[in-house]
Amino acid sequence: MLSIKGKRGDAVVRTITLSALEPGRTRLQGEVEAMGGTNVRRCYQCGKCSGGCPASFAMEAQPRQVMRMVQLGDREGALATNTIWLCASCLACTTRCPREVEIAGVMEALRIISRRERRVPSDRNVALFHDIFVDAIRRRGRLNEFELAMRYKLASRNLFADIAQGISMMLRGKLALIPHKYRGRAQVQAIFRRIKEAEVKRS
Amino acid sequence: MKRVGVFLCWCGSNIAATVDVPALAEYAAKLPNVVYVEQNKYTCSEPGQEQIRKAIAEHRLNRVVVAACSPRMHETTFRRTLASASLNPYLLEMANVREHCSWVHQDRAEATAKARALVRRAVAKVQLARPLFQSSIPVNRRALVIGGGIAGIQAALDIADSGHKVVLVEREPTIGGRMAQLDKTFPTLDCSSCILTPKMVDAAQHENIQLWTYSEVEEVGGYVGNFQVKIRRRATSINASACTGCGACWEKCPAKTGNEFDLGLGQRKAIYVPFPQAVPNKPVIDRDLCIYFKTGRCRICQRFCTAGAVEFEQQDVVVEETFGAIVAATGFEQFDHAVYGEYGYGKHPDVITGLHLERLISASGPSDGKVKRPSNGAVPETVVFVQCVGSRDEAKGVSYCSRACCMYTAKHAIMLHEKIPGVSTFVFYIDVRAAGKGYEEFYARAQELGAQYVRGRVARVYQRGDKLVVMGEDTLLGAKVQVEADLVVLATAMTARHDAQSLARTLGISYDQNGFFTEAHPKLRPVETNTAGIFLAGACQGPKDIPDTVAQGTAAAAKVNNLFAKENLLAEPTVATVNEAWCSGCLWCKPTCPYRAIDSKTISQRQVGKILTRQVATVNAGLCQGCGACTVACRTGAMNLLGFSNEQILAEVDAICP
Amino acid sequence: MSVGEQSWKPTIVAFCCNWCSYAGADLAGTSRLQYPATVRIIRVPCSGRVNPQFIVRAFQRGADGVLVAGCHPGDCHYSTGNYYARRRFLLATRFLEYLGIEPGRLWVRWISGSEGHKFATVIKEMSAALERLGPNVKLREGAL
Amino acid sequence: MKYVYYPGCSLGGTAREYGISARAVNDALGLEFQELADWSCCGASSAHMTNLDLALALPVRNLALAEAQGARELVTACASCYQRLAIVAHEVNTHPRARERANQLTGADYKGGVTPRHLLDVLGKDVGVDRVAARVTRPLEGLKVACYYGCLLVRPVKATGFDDPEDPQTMDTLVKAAGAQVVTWPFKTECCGASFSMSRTDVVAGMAAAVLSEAKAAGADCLVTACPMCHSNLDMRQSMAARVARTTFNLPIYYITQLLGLSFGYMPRQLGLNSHFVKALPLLRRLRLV
Repeated sequence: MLSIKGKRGDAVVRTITLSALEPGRTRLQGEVEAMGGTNVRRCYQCGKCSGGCPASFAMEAQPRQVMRMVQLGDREGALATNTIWLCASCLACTTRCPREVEIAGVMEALRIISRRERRVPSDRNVALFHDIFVDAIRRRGRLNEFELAMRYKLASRNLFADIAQGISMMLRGKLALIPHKYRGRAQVQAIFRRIKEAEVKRS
Repeated sequence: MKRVGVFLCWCGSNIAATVDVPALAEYAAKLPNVVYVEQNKYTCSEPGQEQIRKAIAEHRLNRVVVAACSPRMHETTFRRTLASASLNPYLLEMANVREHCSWVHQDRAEATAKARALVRRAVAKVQLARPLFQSSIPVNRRALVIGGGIAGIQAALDIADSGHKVVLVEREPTIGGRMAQLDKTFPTLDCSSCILTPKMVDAAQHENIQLWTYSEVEEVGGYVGNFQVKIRRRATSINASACTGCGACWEKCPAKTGNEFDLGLGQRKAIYVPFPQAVPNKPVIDRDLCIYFKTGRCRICQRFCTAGAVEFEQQDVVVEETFGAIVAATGFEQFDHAVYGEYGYGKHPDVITGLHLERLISASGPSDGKVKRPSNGAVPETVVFVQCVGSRDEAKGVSYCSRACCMYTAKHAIMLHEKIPGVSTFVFYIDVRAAGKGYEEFYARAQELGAQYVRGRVARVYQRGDKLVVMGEDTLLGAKVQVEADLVVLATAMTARHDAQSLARTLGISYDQNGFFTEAHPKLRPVETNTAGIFLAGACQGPKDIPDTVAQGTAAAAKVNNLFAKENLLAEPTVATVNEAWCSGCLWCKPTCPYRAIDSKTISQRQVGKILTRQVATVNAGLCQGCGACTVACRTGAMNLLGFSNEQILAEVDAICP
Repeated sequence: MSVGEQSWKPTIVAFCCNWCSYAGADLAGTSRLQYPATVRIIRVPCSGRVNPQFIVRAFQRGADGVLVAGCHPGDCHYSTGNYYARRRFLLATRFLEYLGIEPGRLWVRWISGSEGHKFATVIKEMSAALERLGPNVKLREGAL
Repeated sequence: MKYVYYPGCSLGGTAREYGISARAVNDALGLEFQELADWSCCGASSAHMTNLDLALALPVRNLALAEAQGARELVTACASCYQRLAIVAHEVNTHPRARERANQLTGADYKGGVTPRHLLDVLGKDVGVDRVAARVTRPLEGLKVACYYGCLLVRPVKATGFDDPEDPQTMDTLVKAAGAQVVTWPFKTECCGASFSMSRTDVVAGMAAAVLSEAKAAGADCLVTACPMCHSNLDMRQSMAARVARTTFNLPIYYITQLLGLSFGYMPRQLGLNSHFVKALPLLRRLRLV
């Protein structure tokens, strides 16, 4: 009665020289903990997170395995899996973890580290979508879903997928065509500016 | 003339790595009255102790300071060393430079400076030490065992066999405890009742054992050798000597409820014996359920009792007894898995615990030994065992491992494969812990019989149609797996009794953060408590299986027998003492004493030729436990505590302040 | 160490009951929990043994803080000692205030034998609090 | 009862019918929602995927606006906005340093006194099931509903906490008050993958299929939700999910406010019931509820 759902991606089989990784509490762990506020060392690999993960069927590595990579300081491994991008942040794992590790928080931290290091995201579409989403907020202060959808489709060169849904949404009055214009916009843009300045200062 | 010897221990590198011991030695040599300083790799070792003895003789030392580990660890050791060198053992003072210094600080300079202060303190205190002598108190050679499970039964039998009287108190109507609920026992698959029931009968029939079931300890006073204990003997409503145990009463009784012994899987009446092999095999009336006690009408049981043994008018009786020693053997409770929403909050009837399965497998259980799904009575084809439910879960359960679950699950799997041909079993585990004689082999046998072990903690259990879906990760495959099961058995954690803390307070013993009673030393004094004369056996001290429980029961009995081997006990001499010349006789000290050790007496004094009589306080050294509360209540400073005198503590304060 | 030095660190005199808090400090040791080397422990059988006189003496001799640590209420090895202690130190704090000692210099804490962590935390917190308060000069002999 | 209300970006767009029906239900129950003036996007879905500062600052700007208006609570109907606001509020309300940082970034002076709340919580606790039941004029008899809370409403527990993370009940009691029958099913809080609705349709199809299959297996003939993300995902992607699962679902997805509105006697058009991908009306007609 054992059924394995889904298929794992083409995970690259590697031999990891553990002694070449950082000993003890690694730098990667430190970075992740600083962002996710959680102690990855505490994970004892029980797999409760992955057993209940609704997206794990599409992941190259189970969330538990990503925790292991962080524990070992395997930076390349952790940042290369599509797992960190396919985490939907539904927090089922975090809520159930018997060691109170914030697994979803770790995924979030790894995504941000990947961005900071300007790596090519292991799932380009997910990353692209978030970029465009955030840029759309920067432009208008509020999100125009129609604009988001169109820009995403242009950028992902996938203009014709979902075209039927798009049209029928418009017909149902669900895609507002007129972008919002209001005072908050300037303030939101100021927020983006301050964050940019802080980043420049940091680097 | 005070001649102080200072012995500095390196404790291998435990102290020496952080504290500069040679520099400390140089410093100690300059302290007042210090005539001899020596360093040792291990002062507590036999050569180390020999050095002390030698130095005492050669340098005519009359005070000794050992700077080493905690006095809680080795004060007794070094006191004995002094005694063997014919020096009064209370002329010793320890400086705790390990637990309180080298292990908790890293900076060598800071740690060494602190060690200097600690040695200075010890030297200052020891100057004012006086020789003290132990007094003796008589021992009442009668033991109280609280809890009639296998631990308590074993302890009671072993004490009784040595010729001492024992009272075995059990809260339930029968002795037998958890073990009586089990079907078979790992790793030999002995039938639990077959090995337990004879012991229960032995305990009941032993000439030295009084069995008080349906009874609870309410108050404990006194001290080792002389505990005064109040025990409530609840009204059973049955005249035990008249009752023949024929069973006519419980057959006719119209009031029913779920049988606690079968964890609600079967039923019992208001007048009942918990299970057929109960000891004593006499019923009790559950007054909360009994129709007569609720409405004043019924009395059917009384009508059918030919022996006339039913006595509705019985009352609880509180008796006060004296004991020389107490064994606590109150056992454990099962963790309530209703906290796990992901496992259905305890609402699915086919999600049961290991103990439920024991009752289902047991030939004397509610299903006559046939394993059936509680929901529909069908024989399960696929069974999933979930390990670590509550155990090893800091978020929703307890942090510790419950120790017995891996093995009883292997037992369950083996038994299911024997009972149900073609059954599939899956055991979801995090780690299999099979450290015990014959345990690993037993686990291998379960696998050989077909139990499929899946490494991963179960994430979810939910109902889909008639089946239970169990979801988890096979962490060895790195893949999410699911099983459609008929029955899910949870290995729930063993937890302390919900009221263990209140019993601990009654007994005056300590308990850990999980509510388990604390042993005096985790390795070297495993069945003693920090309260002299009170011992521990079984799962009230921490989760354990039957072999360990029985071993502890026997060990606790050995400790009691040890105590009872003496007619008198030597009492600690660090007790309160009164300076009669200063005492004004106000007796403010008296009410502060928790042991009623202080009284007043009249003394005669010759003053300016006249004889004057006046009242002063006096301390019973046998009763005094040396807490010192009276010393602070004393306004004239007449009350003092030997070994912790006002002068000594002030000297310590002076010595450690900058 | 004189007050002006940058490296000034407070001195804490801790009265720990033998059964709970002293054992808690031992557990901090066996667990290798690090805390500032500011504390020096005096072992007493019970927090009820601690005479306010001892505390005043410590402040006179230049201690910057005094900690009295005993078993949790209800857990006293001698059943009632820590209740006496609790009542007594409420009064003592007021008396010390009268003498000009900041109430923040006397801490009373309940630390059990299983709370090594708590012991370490209390010492860390107390050291930090005393560093903010600065050295005790009020009662110190010579300062009077 | 008066509340300051944060609409969020979806309720004027893809979740238009949620906005409309919520207004209708509020009117019927005497709830006054005053729109937070000058609100901006909370960054939900994406800000916390790209930049922690951004994830902090965007919600705080809105919390600060609410606080400046004297509000102690900020109500939203969107589960996604609710979760972002709740997480950030929990952080900045309890950690002064995070608050300081957020104020620096937003230029606001937020003091930490606003608690975000979800409409469902307001309906369940402040209004109460009894008052909802009293307003029902057309009980939804015969409708078998799987209440789908999704992952955003009840997690993380420390920030949300108005209902149970594994088996929440608020929506169930409201749906029962409206006269419908709720089914017991296990995937109340299982994620449907809405955040990948555009970027990874294959993943979304699998996740949505799991949720829809369990609802169907439990005997539901529709799902009800309080989340625009879940709604658009389960509604718009249902045909694709059905293809992946090699089955047909035909499970209309309603907003809780649509069902309540219907039971209060509103017309389908007033509740936007005509604008669903999976036709919402045939089932209701069959049961003679419209």
